[in-house]
Amino acid sequence: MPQTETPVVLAARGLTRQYPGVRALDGVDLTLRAGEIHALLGENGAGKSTLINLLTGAQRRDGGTIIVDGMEIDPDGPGGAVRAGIAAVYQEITLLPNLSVAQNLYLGREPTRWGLVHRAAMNRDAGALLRRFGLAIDASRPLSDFSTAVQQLIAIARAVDLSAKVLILDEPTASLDTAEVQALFTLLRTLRDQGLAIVFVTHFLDQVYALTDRITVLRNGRLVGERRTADLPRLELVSMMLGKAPTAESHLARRPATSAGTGAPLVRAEGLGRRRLVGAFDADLHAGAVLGAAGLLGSGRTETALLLFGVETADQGQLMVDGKPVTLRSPRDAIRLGFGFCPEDRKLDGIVAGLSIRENIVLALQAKRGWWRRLSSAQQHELADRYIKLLDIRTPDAEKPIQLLSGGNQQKALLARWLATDPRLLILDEPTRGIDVGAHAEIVRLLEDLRDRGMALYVISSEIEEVAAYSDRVLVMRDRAPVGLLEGDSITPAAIVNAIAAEHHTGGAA
Amino acid sequence: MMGRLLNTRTLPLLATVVVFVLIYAVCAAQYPAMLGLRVLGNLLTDNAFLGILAVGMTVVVVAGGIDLSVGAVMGLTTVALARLIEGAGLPPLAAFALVLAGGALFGAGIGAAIHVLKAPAFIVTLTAMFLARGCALLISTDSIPIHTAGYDALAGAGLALPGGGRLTLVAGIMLLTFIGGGILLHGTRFGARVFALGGNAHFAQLMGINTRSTTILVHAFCSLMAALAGIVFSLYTRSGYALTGTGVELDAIAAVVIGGTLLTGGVGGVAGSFIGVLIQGLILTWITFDGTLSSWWTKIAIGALLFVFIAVQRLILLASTRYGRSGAGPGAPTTPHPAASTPVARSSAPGAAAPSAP
Amino acid sequence: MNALIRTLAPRLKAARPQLALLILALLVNVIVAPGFLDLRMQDGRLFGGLIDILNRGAPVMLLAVGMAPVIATRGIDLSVGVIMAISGAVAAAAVNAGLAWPLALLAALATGLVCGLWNGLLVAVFRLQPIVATLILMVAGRGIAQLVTEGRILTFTEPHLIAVAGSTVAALPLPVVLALAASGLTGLLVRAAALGLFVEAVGTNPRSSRLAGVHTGLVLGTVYVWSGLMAAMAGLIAAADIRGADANNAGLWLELDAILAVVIGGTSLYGGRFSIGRSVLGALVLQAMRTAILRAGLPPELNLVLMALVVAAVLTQQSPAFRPLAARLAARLKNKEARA
Amino acid sequence: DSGDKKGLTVGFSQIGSESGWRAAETKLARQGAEAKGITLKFSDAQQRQENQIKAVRSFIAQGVDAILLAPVVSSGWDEVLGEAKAANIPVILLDRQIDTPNVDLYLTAVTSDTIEEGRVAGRWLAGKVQGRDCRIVEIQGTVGASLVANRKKGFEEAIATAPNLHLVRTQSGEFTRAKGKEVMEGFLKAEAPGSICAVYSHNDDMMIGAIQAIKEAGLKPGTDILTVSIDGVPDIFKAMADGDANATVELAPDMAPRAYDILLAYRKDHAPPPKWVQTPSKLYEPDTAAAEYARRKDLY
Ligand SMILES: Nc1ncnc2c1ncn2[C@@H]1O[C@H](COP(=O)(O)OP(=O)(O)OP(=O)(O)O)[C@@H](O)[C@H]1O
Ligand SMILES: Nc1ncnc2c1ncn2[C@@H]1O[C@H](COP(=O)(O)OP(=O)(O)OP(=O)(O)O)[C@@H](O)[C@H]1O
Ligand SMILES: [Mg+2]
Ligand SMILES: [Mg+2]
Repeated sequence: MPQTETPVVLAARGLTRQYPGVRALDGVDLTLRAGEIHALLGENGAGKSTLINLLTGAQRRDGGTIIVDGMEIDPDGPGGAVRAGIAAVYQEITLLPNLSVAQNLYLGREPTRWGLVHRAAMNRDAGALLRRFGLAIDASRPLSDFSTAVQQLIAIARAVDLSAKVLILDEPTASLDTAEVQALFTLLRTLRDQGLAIVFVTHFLDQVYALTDRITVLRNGRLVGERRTADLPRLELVSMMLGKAPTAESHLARRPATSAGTGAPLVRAEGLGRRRLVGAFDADLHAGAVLGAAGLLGSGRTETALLLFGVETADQGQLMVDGKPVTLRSPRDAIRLGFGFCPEDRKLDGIVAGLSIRENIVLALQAKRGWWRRLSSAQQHELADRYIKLLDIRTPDAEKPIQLLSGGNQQKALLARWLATDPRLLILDEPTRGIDVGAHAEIVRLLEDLRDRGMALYVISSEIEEVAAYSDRVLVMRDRAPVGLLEGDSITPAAIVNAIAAEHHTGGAA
Repeated sequence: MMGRLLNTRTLPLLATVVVFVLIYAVCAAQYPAMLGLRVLGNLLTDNAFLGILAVGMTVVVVAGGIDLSVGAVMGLTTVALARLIEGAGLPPLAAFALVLAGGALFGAGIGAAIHVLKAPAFIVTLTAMFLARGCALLISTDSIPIHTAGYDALAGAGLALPGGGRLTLVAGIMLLTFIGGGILLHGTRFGARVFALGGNAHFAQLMGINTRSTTILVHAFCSLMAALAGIVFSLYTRSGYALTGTGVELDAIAAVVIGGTLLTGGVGGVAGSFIGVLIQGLILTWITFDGTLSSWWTKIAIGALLFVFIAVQRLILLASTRYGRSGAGPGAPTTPHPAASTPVARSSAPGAAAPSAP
Repeated sequence: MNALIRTLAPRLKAARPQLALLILALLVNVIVAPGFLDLRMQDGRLFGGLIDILNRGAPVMLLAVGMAPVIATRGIDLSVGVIMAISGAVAAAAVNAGLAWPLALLAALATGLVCGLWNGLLVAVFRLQPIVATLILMVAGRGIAQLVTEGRILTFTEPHLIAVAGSTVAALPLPVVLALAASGLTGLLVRAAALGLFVEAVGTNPRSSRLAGVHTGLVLGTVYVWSGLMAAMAGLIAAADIRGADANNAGLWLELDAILAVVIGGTSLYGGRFSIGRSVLGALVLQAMRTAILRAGLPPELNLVLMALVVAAVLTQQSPAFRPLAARLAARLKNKEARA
Repeated sequence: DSGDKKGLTVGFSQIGSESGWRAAETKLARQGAEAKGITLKFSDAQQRQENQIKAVRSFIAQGVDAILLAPVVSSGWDEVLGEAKAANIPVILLDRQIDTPNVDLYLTAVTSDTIEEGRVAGRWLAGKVQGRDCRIVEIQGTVGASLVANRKKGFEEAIATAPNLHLVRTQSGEFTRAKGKEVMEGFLKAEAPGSICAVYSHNDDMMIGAIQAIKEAGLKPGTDILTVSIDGVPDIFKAMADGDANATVELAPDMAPRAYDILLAYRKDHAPPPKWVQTPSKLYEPDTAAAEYARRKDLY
């Protein structure tokens, strides 16, 4: 950690951005010094992403100045920012799925030979660049062939390669697993030592303390303060973010259901599977109990959810609901049985951007009721308002288009969509991804509450401590096949990690 | 090897080629005269203007747009040329330069309007179609023959093929345009920008692409091609007529789509469009060779054959994508699957990937 | 009554741009043909320029009513023009073959339904891109219509069929009443039932909608069938209007008018939000401008250029870029005035 | 070449099927071919010159014995007709002339005189109104279509001789009934009530639409407003018989049968026919309308 103050690379003063009905950013300052990793923290909707968008010129600012190396800049778009030495990885992956990995990495600055793009050189360079991130992939393949995690790494690689002075990462670790996070950190430290200024947004406080040198905290679009990480105790940081002292009790104390898992299961999967998608797995889902799913990225957890919800049709095994065999051919079949599913990709599979929060919340319920039994406007408003309040969705009103909410609040609205259908089984894929500390605890409490009210829950999460905390059973997946089932007191983070790592040769040679 | 050949990008193209060859074989079996180089030469010459339009259209469609004005711009070009050469006495080459520049400018205007007004390309280019056609009619409502000696020489130029066929200058221009278009789209930085724009304009912008200049250039290129098609058409008919190319934009779009380029943008290429043009020409040739179809059955047959092509193509694609989950067909709405099922080599060993409890 | 005002007021407010355009277009008409606004009652039917626009605009109004939901699902229906031709031809052929008129009308509507079903099948089940799917019918359909009429104009004298365009209800020409009733019915179907929400959801994010339990295929199919039905009705009106089925020209290029009307009505071609009422207004705007051009007494060579300029002006007025620009211009003008 | 009439193959490149008149021309071409034992290869160009060129080229490739061409535009045929000539295939133009410096490219043209059609209509009107002042409105065909300029020109020539005839308004009805009706509605609204004395329409279909518009405006077509149009389709004879229309100038649709005769004669004695075989542009009035209607209604 640098002892003396290094020179200021970027100084933003009084940045302001007004959206209709929301002042997303209100006179915020940010100072970045050479060779530091600077954490930008705040609750969902605090304005972190907005600040980043203003720095890169992805959005117009309504006020304020940005000074880079003593010169005021006015980026007219991300292209201008890159020329000024600023590169960013945005919160949602903003790469182009139709291009190859290499094309994504070198878009706009492809190596050329005789005026034409030199593909071979580009692919070679791309391969070399990606190897620094621990990715040994064929860079000439289309980006869409790769998982979210890999895409996230590619986006980071691109930004790192582009950034001359400032590198901005908006929740880069949200979809990475621990090993990948470690690799990324090592790289970021190297870059810092080379003098780069790095902005790092995350909701994982552990990562803040493991990596960053300095912290800027935002709340409700205003600057709360800037501190050195070393001088700021965790509790104080959290209260800066929340604007009040956090409740003492940690939300991650293990609190499984008291009488869970006894009696006949609501839903039972017996050897359910689909060729080339996921190997046969068993799962019992009991009313009032949580089944957790753990595993590395790409271990096939999402696929189990797809089969349970009828998004993909199983070609082996049997699904039993209430003891009766059923076949799910589409999500509608599953919904009819009282299932609900919050998918992991909010933007692509979750929200219906362009429609209001209200419409997004009532969509599943209305679809369940059919075309003719329309929920009246009054009913819709009542529902929306109830869940906005219940889940503390931060929005001026229910009529705001959902895509204008911050990521965490979108997640809550999706949860509301399913709660409104009053499901018997709720499947949640990464429900806490990209959610701030406060909301994280709220969501976990909410899940426990739902469970206690007798709902069956199937929760897929990459946060092992979290899974360990509230699950009554944990299904461990690896290489698209189940490798273990933990029950009762045997559920501890360490046990889950062991199950994931142990005897990797048995996990199936998929 | 097979896997590399049959990836999601080459597959639609391959399916198109297969369908083309199949249908050609069926035609030739029925009418052996269709096999000769003469018919093949005619196919190239008669569809030269459509091919050139299809090159421009491919670029626009790959960029996520559409251009309904190309037929009208082509018509406008032919009349303008006739007026410039016959009326103003300009040498043909000077007139060509003038209309090409005019075409590019017109397209740049379309692109600028799309960008500035944030209006859909469909509507802006529809307006441009009215405008171009209207201007052409204002220049002349009659068809104007061009009899300048040099023009006849240009129009008549060509290589004799064995069997009475000819590879004409206009066919040559079309082939060169396809090659040039292919290089532009698949080999240059500009081409990469076009694909980026079509993939997702907003993301492209966030990645530092100047969407304004790209939109303008793309439409300038398309209208430039329309003007070139106009030149070719005027060489082909040695005349200028305001209503030339009515409805041709739909043929060009159909050719592009049959060729596997997605109207949603970001996926495609000119090679497929070339086959698409040939397929359309083949349909018409077959119908004339048959010669028994009434006016109405002609239309029904064209529609039905279009359907058969697309259906067969989709079946081929469906059959082959059974062995891999990804891949949208031609004419299929894109619903990219985020998690395709290709296994990926990771450099970190599985043991090392095991997370240590934080 | 109050409830009516409460539901109508926000809609009227949302339709301000379209209303402004319509008023402008009507003004042009008044300038071109003084006495345009005169209304007179004769034999229990209203006559006047406004009625003409409603009457002539009825087919495109109907097409726009069908097209708006299609476009809202991120689709497009290029075949409505030929569906008009086919249904008109079927009706004419049916009465000329001696079929009772109600059966002929039903046959025509059923034709539209079948055409819509075909389109819906290609889009929803076969998963073709809507432009291509409907292009197939657009190409082949005119041939089908001509097959029915053998390329002639099938003139008919069946009074009930003629009455579809020639009779009067509540002092208004029947086409106007039909178009308004169809828009009302569609509006009701879309807003009072849940179809509107589903259409908009499918149009913005089909994947999320499917995961939320929306039957996306059924929604897609329905909008194309509805569009076909509306087109069939428009086709009946067009045929009745000239007392003959003109398979060659009925509905020619009207699909473009319908699309334009929907776009003027503020529906994005990229799917999502749509409004039946504003699409109908869009159709009227188009018809009013067309009428003005036809009646201006300018040489017909100018028609296309005028149309282009008018649409360009409309697009500019509707563009989001225009509002701040207009505001800035106004401010600058004011500044200049102040300085002078 | 073989002189036998049996087994003669003729290619016919038709413009399209945009009107009833053209459907009749096609129908007569087919009937005539059948009657004379000719194999007819028919190709519909859907209003596109390039399709016609393609068709002619395909005909050449198939080695037909002769080609009938109804050209959609007047210019642009030199190249492809040159190819036909090189292949020794005679070409007969139907219905429209072409613009070429080299008339050897085709055998003959069987067409009417489209300027004359306009003149006949104009002369009839001048005679009908005598010295009375008459404000005329014109419904013209599709802007840019090759007939339009000529039919307009001929008509204007004819009425120029009569100072009492004024052409006050002209608008395009695009050759269709529906547009003809809409345009006439506009004329009736835009002109002072009762001030229009006659309508001239470039085809009968538009006139039939216009007649309906006149009726719906509460006027009596044929009496309050005189009508004259061109083509001679059955429905206009019916209208004349009903007293709703005054005159039509016939454009005979039997061009192809005439061409067959010329062709067969030419193949027999190799004497080149005249370059232009003009079909008559006969004017019909209500007196013969009922009979003419009966004669024609199955022809179309
Ligand atoms: N385009 C927009 N239009 C209107 N409001 C917006 C827009 N973008 C963001 N907002 C609002 O601005 C506020 C700040 O959002 P921002 O995305 O910056 O939050 P964040 O701190 O990044 O949150 P998260 O941690 O959830 O990503 C939120 O209230 C959000 O609803
Ligand atoms: N580390 C990786 N590198 C490359 N590709 C991967 C990696 N991990 C997973 N994939 C691919 O990504 C896709 C997505 O994985 P999948 O959604 O099945 O996993 P998951 O267990 O649900 O993971 P997640 O934690 O992302 O929800 C799979 O097709 C897999 O092949
Ligand atoms: Mg954010
Ligand atoms: Mg997953």
